[in-house]
Amino acid sequence: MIDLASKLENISLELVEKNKRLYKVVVAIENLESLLLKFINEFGYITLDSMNYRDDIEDGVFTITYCLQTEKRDHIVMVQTSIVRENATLPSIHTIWPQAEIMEREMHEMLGVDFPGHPTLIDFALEHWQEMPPMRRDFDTLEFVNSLDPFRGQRDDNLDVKVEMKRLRAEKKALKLKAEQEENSKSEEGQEHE
Amino acid sequence: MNSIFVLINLLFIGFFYQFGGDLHVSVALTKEFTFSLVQTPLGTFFAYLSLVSFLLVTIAQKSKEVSCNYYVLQLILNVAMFVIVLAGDFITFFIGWEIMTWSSYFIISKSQSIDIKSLQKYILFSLASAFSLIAGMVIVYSFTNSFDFSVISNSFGTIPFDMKVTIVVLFSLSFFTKAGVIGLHYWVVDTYSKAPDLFSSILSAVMSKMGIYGLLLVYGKLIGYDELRDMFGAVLNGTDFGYVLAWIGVATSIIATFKAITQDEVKRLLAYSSIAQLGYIIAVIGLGTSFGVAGALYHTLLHTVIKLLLFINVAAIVAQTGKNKFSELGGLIYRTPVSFVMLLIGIIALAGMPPLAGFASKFMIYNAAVDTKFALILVGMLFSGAASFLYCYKLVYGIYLGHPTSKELETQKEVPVSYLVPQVILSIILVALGAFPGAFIKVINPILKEFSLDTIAYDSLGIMNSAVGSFNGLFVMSGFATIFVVILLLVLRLKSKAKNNLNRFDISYCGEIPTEKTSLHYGYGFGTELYRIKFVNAILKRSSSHFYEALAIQTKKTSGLFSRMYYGNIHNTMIIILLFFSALFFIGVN
Amino acid sequence: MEDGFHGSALKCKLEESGLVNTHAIMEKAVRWFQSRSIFVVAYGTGCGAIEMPPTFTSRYDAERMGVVGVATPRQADVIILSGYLAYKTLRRVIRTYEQMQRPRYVITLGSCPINGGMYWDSYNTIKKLDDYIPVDVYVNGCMPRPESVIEGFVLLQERIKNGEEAGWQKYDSNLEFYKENQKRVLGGNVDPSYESDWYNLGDGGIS
Amino acid sequence: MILQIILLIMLAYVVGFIYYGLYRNITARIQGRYGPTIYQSFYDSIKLFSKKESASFGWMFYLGPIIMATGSVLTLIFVPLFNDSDFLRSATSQGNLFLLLYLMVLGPLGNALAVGAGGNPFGVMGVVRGLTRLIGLELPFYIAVVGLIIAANSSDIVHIMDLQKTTGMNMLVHPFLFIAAMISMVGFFGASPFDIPGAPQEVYSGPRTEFSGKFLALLMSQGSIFAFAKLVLIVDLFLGGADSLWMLVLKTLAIFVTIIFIGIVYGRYKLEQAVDFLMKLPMLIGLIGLVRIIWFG
Repeated sequence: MIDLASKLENISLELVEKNKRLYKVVVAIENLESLLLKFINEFGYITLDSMNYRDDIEDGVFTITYCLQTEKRDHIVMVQTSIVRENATLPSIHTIWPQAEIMEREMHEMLGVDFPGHPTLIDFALEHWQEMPPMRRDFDTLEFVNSLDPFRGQRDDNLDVKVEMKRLRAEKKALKLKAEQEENSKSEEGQEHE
Repeated sequence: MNSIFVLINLLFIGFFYQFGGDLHVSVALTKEFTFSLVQTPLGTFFAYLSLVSFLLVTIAQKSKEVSCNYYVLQLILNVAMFVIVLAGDFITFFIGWEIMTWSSYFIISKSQSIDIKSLQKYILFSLASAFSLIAGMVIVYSFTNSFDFSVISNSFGTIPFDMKVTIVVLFSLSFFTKAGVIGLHYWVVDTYSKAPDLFSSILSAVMSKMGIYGLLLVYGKLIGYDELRDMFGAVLNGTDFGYVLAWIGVATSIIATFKAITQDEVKRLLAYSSIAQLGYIIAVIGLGTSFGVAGALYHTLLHTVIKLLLFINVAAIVAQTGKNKFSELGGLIYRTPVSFVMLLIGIIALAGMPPLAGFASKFMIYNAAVDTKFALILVGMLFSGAASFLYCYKLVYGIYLGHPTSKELETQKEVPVSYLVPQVILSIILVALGAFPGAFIKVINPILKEFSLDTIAYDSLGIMNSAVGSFNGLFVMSGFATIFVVILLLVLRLKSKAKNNLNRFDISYCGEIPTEKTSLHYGYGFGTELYRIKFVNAILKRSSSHFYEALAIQTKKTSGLFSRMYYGNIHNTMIIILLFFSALFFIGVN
Repeated sequence: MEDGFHGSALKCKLEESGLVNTHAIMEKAVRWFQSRSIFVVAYGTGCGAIEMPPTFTSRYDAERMGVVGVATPRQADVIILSGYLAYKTLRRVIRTYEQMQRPRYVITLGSCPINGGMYWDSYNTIKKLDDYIPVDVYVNGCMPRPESVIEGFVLLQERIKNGEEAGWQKYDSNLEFYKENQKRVLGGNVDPSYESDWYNLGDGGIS
Repeated sequence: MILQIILLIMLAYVVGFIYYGLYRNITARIQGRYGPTIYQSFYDSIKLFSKKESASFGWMFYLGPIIMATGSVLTLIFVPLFNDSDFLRSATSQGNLFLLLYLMVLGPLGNALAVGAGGNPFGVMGVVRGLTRLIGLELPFYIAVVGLIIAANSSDIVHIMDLQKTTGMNMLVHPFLFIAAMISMVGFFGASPFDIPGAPQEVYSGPRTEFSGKFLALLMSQGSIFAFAKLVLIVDLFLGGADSLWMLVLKTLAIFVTIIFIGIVYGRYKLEQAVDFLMKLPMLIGLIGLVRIIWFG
């Protein structure tokens, strides 16, 4: 197993060993590309599994995670970096991994991240999307949906669920009480007979 | 200017019609050689064929400005062909042949798209055919001491057998080259496709028929089919000679048909199809039965008419749009409807579909194959006929149907009238001959008499008779028209109204919306399926060009050998010459 | 074509005689034939697509009621929409629907076309299909079994037989409404519907 | 004669449609289904005729199906129906077998023009597949027909039918030719494994892609008429014609059911596979029969 800690001290990053096979590296955006290249060339993490993104609206950043794997699929490293949300841009890595092209396309569409030098930043899953990118957390999906395509109106025999529940519970209670009273009255009668 | 030459052509035809009868001119050039024109039924038929074709093409040339000397050359060519088909002896024939070669050479060299390589091809093959022709002439003369056709045909039997064979082979080679039999067709395609657009029609329709005329002349009149039967044995009900020739013709037509389907250039496709159609003629020309000759003559006529029509039509389109590839054309049907209908009539006749004339000639050819029991030949001809539907459809689809492949095609006007007039005339001929196929039998019978073959029975205009069956063209035509009209009326009567003339992008395209950028025209990929079929691919990937290139290289080497003799020192040359002459001397002595 | 011809000739004769109202009879007969032969173009949107193969093949043989699948919308009478529709899909569906020839009907499977189903708050799917194209028969359930799909077909056949007002007539009568909704949800990029001039009037033309 | 022709057309229309209903039924039963009623094709065609509208892309598109219908009706007229009866014989005697061979291709070519005018690339692909398949498909059929013509030394169908009275059915006299012809008949009826042109999984129902309403109905009707004509032709050429209507129906049904049973059990060939196959085995069988006729007949 490669001893990452010793090899990477010259780059400013924090290294977390989740377990023997899974590492997590948090790196600044400036050192990202060099680090990725280092991982490919020196440590043999040749495959890009996925690019995952998270919207940390509290810190005002997007957190992007590149999952790399070795050739034998036995070691995984998660290279994590974060960028500011306002007109966020990431370096495009489709030159390193061709499969990154479509992942970046998706991220551009869903998160609004810009990739300078990316060949095809066109529509991915949505068509003619005018609004804010839908995966941002400040995008109010419910409001958007209701404004675009409001709910179907109620049926005429529609009933309010809460009221109905209350009513049903009350009825049950009443029945219970009745039953108990009858019980009591029976027992009393029995006692009288004795 | 154009009108002048149209007038000249008209006068030419008029004079020939007036003073034709039995023309017999004979001018003594020397005491040996005479220049003689003798009018025979065969010659008259071909003469009218070429004269009318030239007239129509000259009419079509009105809206396409060509220089005066072009017209003059064309006129010279016209006269040359006239001389060829009416020649009474080989000298006249050969003079006409040479004039034809050279004048056509100069006309072709006037084209913009021509390159030196194809010009060289053309002239080399023409010269080769001329040389083999003159060799045959000389051999014949050496035995019969005359160039006169009548004398030769009488005294041909006296020639020894091997010389007969040599003569037949030499003449056949010469005329096959002109007609473009497969293997000798190397010059045809380039020349047809690169010649001036309207002159291609002359090349395909008339000049190739000169080869057919030569074959008929040699086989039918000079040698005689009975003589051929005696020379070579008989197989089934036909002659060996006819059988070999039939296989040559069938191979030509099948190979050329498949080559035609895969062409992308319009005129190349037409060139290959013309080779294929001539293959039909050559297949039956050697059978020596009256139906063989009749079918050959009928197909000659129809192929002339059809190819004139198609080439003029294509020339008009090329002149109008400036494009000559199927991958660049398309969707012109609603811009140039008249041309579309003309081309449609042309290809229906070319495919040999019944209501039009094309079927009659095919029917005669098939019958010729049937009553000689050449079954495989017949199968081959039917097969290439079935394959020819593909290039017929490609021709009409690639140009007129489908979608326009470029913006300027969408704003096309109808082609000029001067192009349409000849097309209309020719299509009327096709329809009329389709309704009255028997009309041509009257023309054929005298020619058959001239070949001393028994004539074909003639009932009425509509009926085409043969030994193994007959059909009534008039009935088919009228039946087709009636049923068509009835069904059309029924369909028009129906309640469900047709949403006419939808937007051309409103096609069911899997829910997507095609735009101008979407490539919807299937003109380019058309016919590439054939490459995936093993048998067809085996035909398509072969080409005669390899053979001829190798031949050219060998010729260069040998000539280099000879030249080295002279560039070396003088003594060796002298010694070699001395040895050569001494060798000749000894041969002469013994 | 013979029957068409003879039928119409007979009709004229009877009309002249005025004995019977042949028009109504003809209409009734035609409706019956239409109900007996239904060509379906199955547009597999969402999960319901998997329910269609068993409906049309050996297990639940829909062909025994004259319900046959065809490949192109031109030949089809009915389009089946099986499940939720993303906006991207809706565009294609509208196009396919407008390419079908009248009379034309729509059958939807599942609850998603009714009220969005489990995707009711997705940024990418529609809730109410009948805002955009008229729906004739809803087969609800998530997903409906082939039996219920066939029941939907039977219901549609009944309606055709009785000549009730169908969706395509609604679509023609209030085209404005449908086109407005389509334009709203498709963000102004409504594709050309080649059968109404609505889109040629400026807003949201051929994009 | 006109009356006879109309009668003939209606007969072909009805019988053809019932055969197609039978075809769908038998297919369903073999697949373990119940299948539609035997009149399903009538329902379909009437429904399509009574559609409110049918899309058209201009006059060539409009005329194409009509040309196709004309071609098949004309084919039907030139096929003699019965042995030595003068039913339509005056019309039939105007043509011959070669004419018939070309008439059979006239309709498809006319329809191909309409498909091209429609401008749907899938349709044109279907047409090209059809025409390319024709190269292979016609070959065994032509060989068989040529063999019969050479054997009878006549291209007159009536003459070929009369000969069979003395020699017996051609199907028994020239079995090789019959097999070759039947193999290409399977393709002519669009049955597997030769159903390449209209393959819905590949080319979107091929040449019929753009046809709707009455045009589609017209195509279906002429298809049934044409199918009947082809069946009768096979019966005339190989099964010695028919003396009565029942005999005709019986014989045509036999041929038709055979073709169904051949077609139902096969998958679809690719285009090149189909043509290759047709150029090998069926052609070989046909050639054997042909050689038998020429040199040993």
